[in-house]
Amino acid sequence: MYPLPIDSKLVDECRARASQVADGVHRFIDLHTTVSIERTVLRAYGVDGADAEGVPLVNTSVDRYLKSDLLSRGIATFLGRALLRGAKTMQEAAEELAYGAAVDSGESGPSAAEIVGALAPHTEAAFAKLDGAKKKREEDRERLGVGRTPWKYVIVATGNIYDDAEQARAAAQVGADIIAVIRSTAQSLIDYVPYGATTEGYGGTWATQENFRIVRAALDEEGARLGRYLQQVNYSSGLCMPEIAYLAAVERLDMVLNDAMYGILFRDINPRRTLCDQYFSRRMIARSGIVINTGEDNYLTTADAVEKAHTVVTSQFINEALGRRAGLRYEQLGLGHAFEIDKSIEDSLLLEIAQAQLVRQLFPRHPIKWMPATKHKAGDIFWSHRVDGLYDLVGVATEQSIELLGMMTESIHTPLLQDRFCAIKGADYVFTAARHLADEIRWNPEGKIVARARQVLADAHQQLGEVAAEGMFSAVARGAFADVKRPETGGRGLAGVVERGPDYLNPILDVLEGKS
Amino acid sequence: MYPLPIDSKLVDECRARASQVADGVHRFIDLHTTVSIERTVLRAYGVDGADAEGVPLVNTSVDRYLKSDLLSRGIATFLGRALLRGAKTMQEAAEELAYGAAVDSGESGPSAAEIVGALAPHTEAAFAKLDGAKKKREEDRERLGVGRTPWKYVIVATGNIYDDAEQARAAAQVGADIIAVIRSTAQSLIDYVPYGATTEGYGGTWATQENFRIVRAALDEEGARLGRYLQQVNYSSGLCMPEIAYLAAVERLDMVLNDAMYGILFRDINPRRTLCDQYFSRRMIARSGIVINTGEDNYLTTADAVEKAHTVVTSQFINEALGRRAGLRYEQLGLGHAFEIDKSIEDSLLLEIAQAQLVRQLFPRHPIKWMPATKHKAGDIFWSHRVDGLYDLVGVATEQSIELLGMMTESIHTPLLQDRFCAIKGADYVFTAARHLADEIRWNPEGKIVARARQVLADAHQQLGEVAAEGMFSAVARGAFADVKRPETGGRGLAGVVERGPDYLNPILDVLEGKS
Amino acid sequence: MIRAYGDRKDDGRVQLSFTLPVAVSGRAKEAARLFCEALGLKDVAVATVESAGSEFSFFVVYARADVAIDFSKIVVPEVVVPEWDFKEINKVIEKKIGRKVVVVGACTGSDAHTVGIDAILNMKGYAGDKGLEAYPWIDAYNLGAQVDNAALLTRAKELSADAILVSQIMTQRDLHIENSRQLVDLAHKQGQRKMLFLLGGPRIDHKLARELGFDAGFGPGTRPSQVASFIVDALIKK
Amino acid sequence: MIRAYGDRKDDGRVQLSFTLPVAVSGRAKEAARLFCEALGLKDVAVATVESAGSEFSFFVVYARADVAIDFSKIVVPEVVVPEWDFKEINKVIEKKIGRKVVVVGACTGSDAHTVGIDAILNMKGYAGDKGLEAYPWIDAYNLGAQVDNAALLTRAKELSADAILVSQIMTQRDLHIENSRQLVDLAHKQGQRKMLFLLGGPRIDHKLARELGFDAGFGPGTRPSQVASFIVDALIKK
Ligand code: B12
Ligand code: B12
Ligand SMILES: Cc1ncc(COP(=O)(O)O)c(C=O)c1O
Ligand SMILES: Cc1ncc(COP(=O)(O)O)c(C=O)c1O
Repeated sequence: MYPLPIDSKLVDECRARASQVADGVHRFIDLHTTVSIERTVLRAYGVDGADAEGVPLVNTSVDRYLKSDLLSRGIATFLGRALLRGAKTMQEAAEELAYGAAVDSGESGPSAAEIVGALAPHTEAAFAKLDGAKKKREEDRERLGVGRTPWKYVIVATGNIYDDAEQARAAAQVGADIIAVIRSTAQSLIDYVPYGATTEGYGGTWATQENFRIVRAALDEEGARLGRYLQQVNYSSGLCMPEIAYLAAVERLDMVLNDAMYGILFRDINPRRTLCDQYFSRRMIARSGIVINTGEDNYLTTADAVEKAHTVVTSQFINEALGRRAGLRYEQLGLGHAFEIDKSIEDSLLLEIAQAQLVRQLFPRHPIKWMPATKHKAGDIFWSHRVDGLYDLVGVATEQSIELLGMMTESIHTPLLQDRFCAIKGADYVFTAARHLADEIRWNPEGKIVARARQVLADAHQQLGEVAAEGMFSAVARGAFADVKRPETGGRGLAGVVERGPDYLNPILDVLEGKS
Repeated sequence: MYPLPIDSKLVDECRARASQVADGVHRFIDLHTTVSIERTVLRAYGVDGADAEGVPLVNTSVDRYLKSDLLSRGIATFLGRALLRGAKTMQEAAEELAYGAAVDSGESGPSAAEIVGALAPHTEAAFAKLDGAKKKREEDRERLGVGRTPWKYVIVATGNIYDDAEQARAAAQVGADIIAVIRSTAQSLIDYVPYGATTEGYGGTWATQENFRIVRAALDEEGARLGRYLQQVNYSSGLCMPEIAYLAAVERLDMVLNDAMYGILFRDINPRRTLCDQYFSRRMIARSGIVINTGEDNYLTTADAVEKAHTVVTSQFINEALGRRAGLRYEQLGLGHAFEIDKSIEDSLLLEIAQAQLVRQLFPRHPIKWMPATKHKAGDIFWSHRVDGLYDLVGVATEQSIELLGMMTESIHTPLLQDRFCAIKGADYVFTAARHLADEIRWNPEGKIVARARQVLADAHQQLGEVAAEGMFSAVARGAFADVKRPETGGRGLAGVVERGPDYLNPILDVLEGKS
Repeated sequence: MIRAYGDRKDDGRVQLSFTLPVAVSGRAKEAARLFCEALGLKDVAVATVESAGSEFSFFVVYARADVAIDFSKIVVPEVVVPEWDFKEINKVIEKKIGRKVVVVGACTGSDAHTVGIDAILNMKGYAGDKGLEAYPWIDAYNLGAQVDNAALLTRAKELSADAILVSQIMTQRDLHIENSRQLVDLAHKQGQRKMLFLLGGPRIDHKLARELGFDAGFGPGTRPSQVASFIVDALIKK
Repeated sequence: MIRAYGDRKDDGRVQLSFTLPVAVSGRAKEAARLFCEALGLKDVAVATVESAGSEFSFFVVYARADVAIDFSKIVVPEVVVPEWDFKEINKVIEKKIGRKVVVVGACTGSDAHTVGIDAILNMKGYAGDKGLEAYPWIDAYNLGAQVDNAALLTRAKELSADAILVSQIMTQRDLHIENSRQLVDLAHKQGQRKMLFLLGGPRIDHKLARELGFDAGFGPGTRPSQVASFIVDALIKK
């Protein structure tokens, strides 16, 4: 790919400004924990199961200590104390926290060092499990190979995990590289992870550990048959972001959509809550080797894709800075963007190319996630399929990494099996026909594409300055992204945010942060 | 459009070699006439009508003089003599030639000068009619405007001229610029032009003067309503090539497919016959202001589009040279080529771009006719529609002039109304989205596209050398084009070729050639 | 009587595509043909059989349908809306109602798709047509997405709204139908059904909205001025 | 029993598109819905109505078909061909027939599409599979396109052909069916039906060819070696 002539000084300044923004966010994050972070700690220690109503044990345990105003010490504190009091397993310890006759006030008893000591072997076991899953994934990927990019990423969304698995196989058989199981509508708003295999979702299928396993097993089997590693995706977002990150890690998912901004802007989740959750989940993801996909593409469904193109780039720089602070390697940062400009605009393709290549170039080591037209799709499936054709072309011509294939029925329904087939076959045609197009093109330095890329970068640079000055929380409240305003203390889940006390204990986080 | 770096010396040499080829062909053409040329002379003089069996009067007249071995003097000789013998109108004169008690042996009687004198006012009237039609077309085009290129060209092929007219209107209403009425299968093999309005064709509709009028009237009316000039196309090819050229001229068609090579290679029409016919028809077309479309695109259906790409360019140079010798302006030379490479080949799009831009660049003033994928279309209409999307993109990115829109049902049936609608809507999207893409791209001088364009040109240069050396008739016999071999004296229609005598008379041709 | 038009009047040509859960084979192709014939189609041409997975065949078919529809008998309830523009609407409210019209809108249930309701309510509007917020004679409240039916009704009461505007985009398993019907039921129960109820979304039409107990339904491409015109006109007529 | 598979097993989802000769309107959309219901489809969702001309509406529809097909009962006559390759075929001819096999092919009637018959007969072949001309033990004559049925039979007689290969690409108004049937009738009349008759083309299948009186039919994607195998096998069995 021949680089667009852009000002590298400006790019450096963008990074510096984004770094300032991330610092600001971390001034909050580093002092807080959340119910979902604490539940993840329990999960990492092997706590599992749900009660008859389907409420997971981790929720019951954590909620009890939240209500008792004790969570500022970290659930690990109480877990350790339960162990020292004689619980034989972590499960038993957690059950005691949940159902024990009295809440452990945390007063008196073992010292912090003793607690840490009691937890130590369990902490080790937790990471052995995590690292084991990572190793298995890496071996499988190595053995079978992941194929050339752009990777063909498709979604399944039947609501029934067994149908999902069957359709995932079929998609793989016709050439899909990556399968994402879309979640049931509004799962992100519920503050627990449902339990077990599920067969009744709306517009998607519940994300549960068992469902992850079912799809992983299907893809492993199919991948072995096809001699090609198949990547699995789900959503680490919403109120259970860190827990899903953990489940994805141990169930060997390959990618998760993980972006606090999506929850804030499109699900009205409280900014503080989900930014804290995001940090912890990204730490987990960093350790597990999973690739995240960010959600900047979504901004262009509510904001105009021409006028607000720079907000995508601004947000990507910030996401990069936040991701780096959570230990993510560049290669794990699948920054999202989209082919979302109104198709009736003259030269829309030029603007799309400018943006796609700019993003590719600004984030060279990142596995960029390229999203198709959605809002401007129409019920005329033939027309929509053609739109996706140009989208695929831009994808291969600008060397995008992860390409979510557009569906000709986007404006109608979640994809049917045949829609996915047509999309994959169509992408294969375009990717093959234009395989080395990227090496052929040099954009006219006086042309519209170069000018547009420069303009978008300049606007992002400017906006990053503003956000750095006011801080991320204020920018989000002002509607800087997606034309949506979200006040710092609004939205769902704020009650689950707790200031860490001076005696806050979280050995899992410590290891993730490399502190122990 | 940024030019491909090709060797202009090579291009000049190609033209010189093509010129040699054309000279060779003219050594034959200039000494011969054909039944269809002579019939056209009669038509130009206003001879019309058909007998009860549908045999046109012009055929009966000419055939009689052919059988009597008198055609070497030109039918005009006998027409003039009939006038001088007292026929009151041309129609009457022609009827006498056809049905008169005896064949006029042409011996004794008026001098050549007297004959020419008798024909003179009729010759003048013939050109008044031709030129009047041209003027009307030009005024209409000027008044309504023809819109920007690539022009969207679609075909109608119902078999019934009234359905054709209705579908032509519908196509225009949704944005078509040009409507071609496809001819009934095998019309090109019959040695007369059918008469009147027709409603029963196979795979197309009979080309008749009345059918031309019906569609012209529909397009005129619809164009006025839409405020856009609508162009009409038919086929001046096959055994009646010159007659159709004449009918197209007086009925104000805007374009005709006119290429002897098509008839030779794909219809097995005798090379001598159709090359003579082509010359006369192009003279007529040159005078009328019609644009021709040549048929090199077809070569790639029987020959491999990668290996034999250069034969298209070779043939275009020759067609240009022949066209120029017939008085066609560059602006009337719609040279044809096609997006016909096997879609499963890696980088096929790069090869297509190379060819499309090369042709555009070699023939800068010509209204290049860009043809869609046909042979490699499939029954999967979604896939095929996507192929047409990339085709449209190459069309606008390389600034083609006349674009025959691809149909997603190409491999299934002649287009349904809805197929045409989808094609036009799809092209509108691509043309709009990529309107100025041509100005943006500079091909990597070290890349595959530039290398391919150079190679194709070099191969054409080489082949032109060969054809110039052996002569066109021999090259065609050897299978130089389309992988089809056609001996000079094989195929249909040779019997209709007649050596011109020393006393050959053709005042119509004389005017067309600017000799009087 | 009208029939499908493919290449000629009344030729009845239709295109289909579908998947059958069997591997590609001659028998699969025959099954596709029989499938179409079972739908009463004639001259079935299976244009392609594609392997959409080891146990799935995808087909594209062209066929002839002998179905004829008596077009003259078709009556469709369509929202009848005066052709007023921004200025006229404000003038009509001023003249004939004499006070600001209050509207409350939301995307209800678990639906988070605000773009549609925003297009109708927010300043910016849709396709150059200003949103209801921009009308000096309208007070527009946009409650956003994921709004409870009960919460919406409560807020409407507080604001003494003239009209409630509901957007439903998610239609999976008829979620939108259940959710919309439930709102109207609740309104009846709470005695709030005298307000105007408008329903909108890509799979909504007037017919469906009326069946669900709304006053009007608005589908894809709706412009804010049409919605405002409808509301004002209906308020005047009441 | 199998049903169409869209998003879930047996959901019966199918896609349709067609045109009705009426201007775009709500009534047109309703006509499209009724049209689909008349085909027995349920849950008809008209995904789009497009103006394909001032008097034409084009529709894309998704709907549910309750059709179930008993797949186990489907029997399709398929050409059974030994899986011989180039070398084997020549060896079999040499061993079991002991003389060159003569085949004559043409694209008949007014059909000028030679690419298909060329793919079978000419040296070059198809998709890497050599054409019959390339077989040392086959004498292949390709008469090209637009060949008269009578001329083809005459030439076959002259050459004492073992097999006649007919290509039919044009199918407009069943031209190919009439023309092919006429050839077989003529062969019967002239006592030439003892030769093998093979029919091929994009809309040909074995079933149709047999109905028309041919020995075998070959559709899209046929490779020359399959055709050679069939001929040789049939000659041996005779
Ligand atoms: C943008 C979008 C999103 C955005 C929404 C952002 C936002 N704040 O609105 C984001 C990315 C957040 C999103 C998320 C999801 N989405 Co979504 N989304 C879309 C998309 C691409 C465009 C919708 C849109 O904005 N259209 C543009 C507006 C202007 O059109 P409109 O809504 O039809 O509105 C017009 C009219 O209908 C009317 N109107 C609408 N409402 C009202 C109300 C009144 C009172 C009136 C008078 C008129 C009116 O006027 C408007 C202007 O003309 C559609 C696909 C598509 N192309 O339609 C999918 C789509 C709607 N989404 C879908 C799904 C499944 C989801 C998810 C559930 C996926 C998941 N599991 O993660 C999530 C969760 C969302 C949830 N719980 O609701 C499906 C729904 C399937 C179905 N039929 O049920 C669709 C169809 C995509 C698909 N093919 O799968 N989505
Ligand atoms: C190439 C082509 C042409 C070329 C033909 C060149 C030539 N010398 O063959 C040219 C440009 C000349 C042409 C002209 C016309 N064509 Co044409 N053409 C095509 C096209 C694009 C491809 C056909 C092809 O070559 N396929 C590739 C070969 C390898 O596939 P195949 O023929 O199916 O052959 C395989 C099998 O079927 C089988 N097979 C075939 N024959 C036989 C025989 C035997 C014995 C066996 C065993 C096997 C066998 O084996 C082959 C290899 O696997 C098709 C559209 C399409 N994509 O199919 C239209 C198409 C066939 N043409 C069409 C038409 C209408 C015409 C014209 C009449 C248009 C006009 N009015 O001007 C003319 C006139 C031709 C005529 N009278 O026949 C229509 C036919 C509509 C219909 N269903 O009847 C089509 C479908 C295009 C369309 N959508 O309108 N055409
Ligand atoms: C970044 C991101 N996160 C999450 C989601 C999914 O939403 P939910 O969390 O509601 O399942 C999306 C949907 O596209 C997304 O883009
Ligand atoms: C150059 C040319 N002439 C003529 C024709 C039409 O054939 P016919 O003359 O048989 O009608 C075509 C068909 O594509 C063509 O390309």
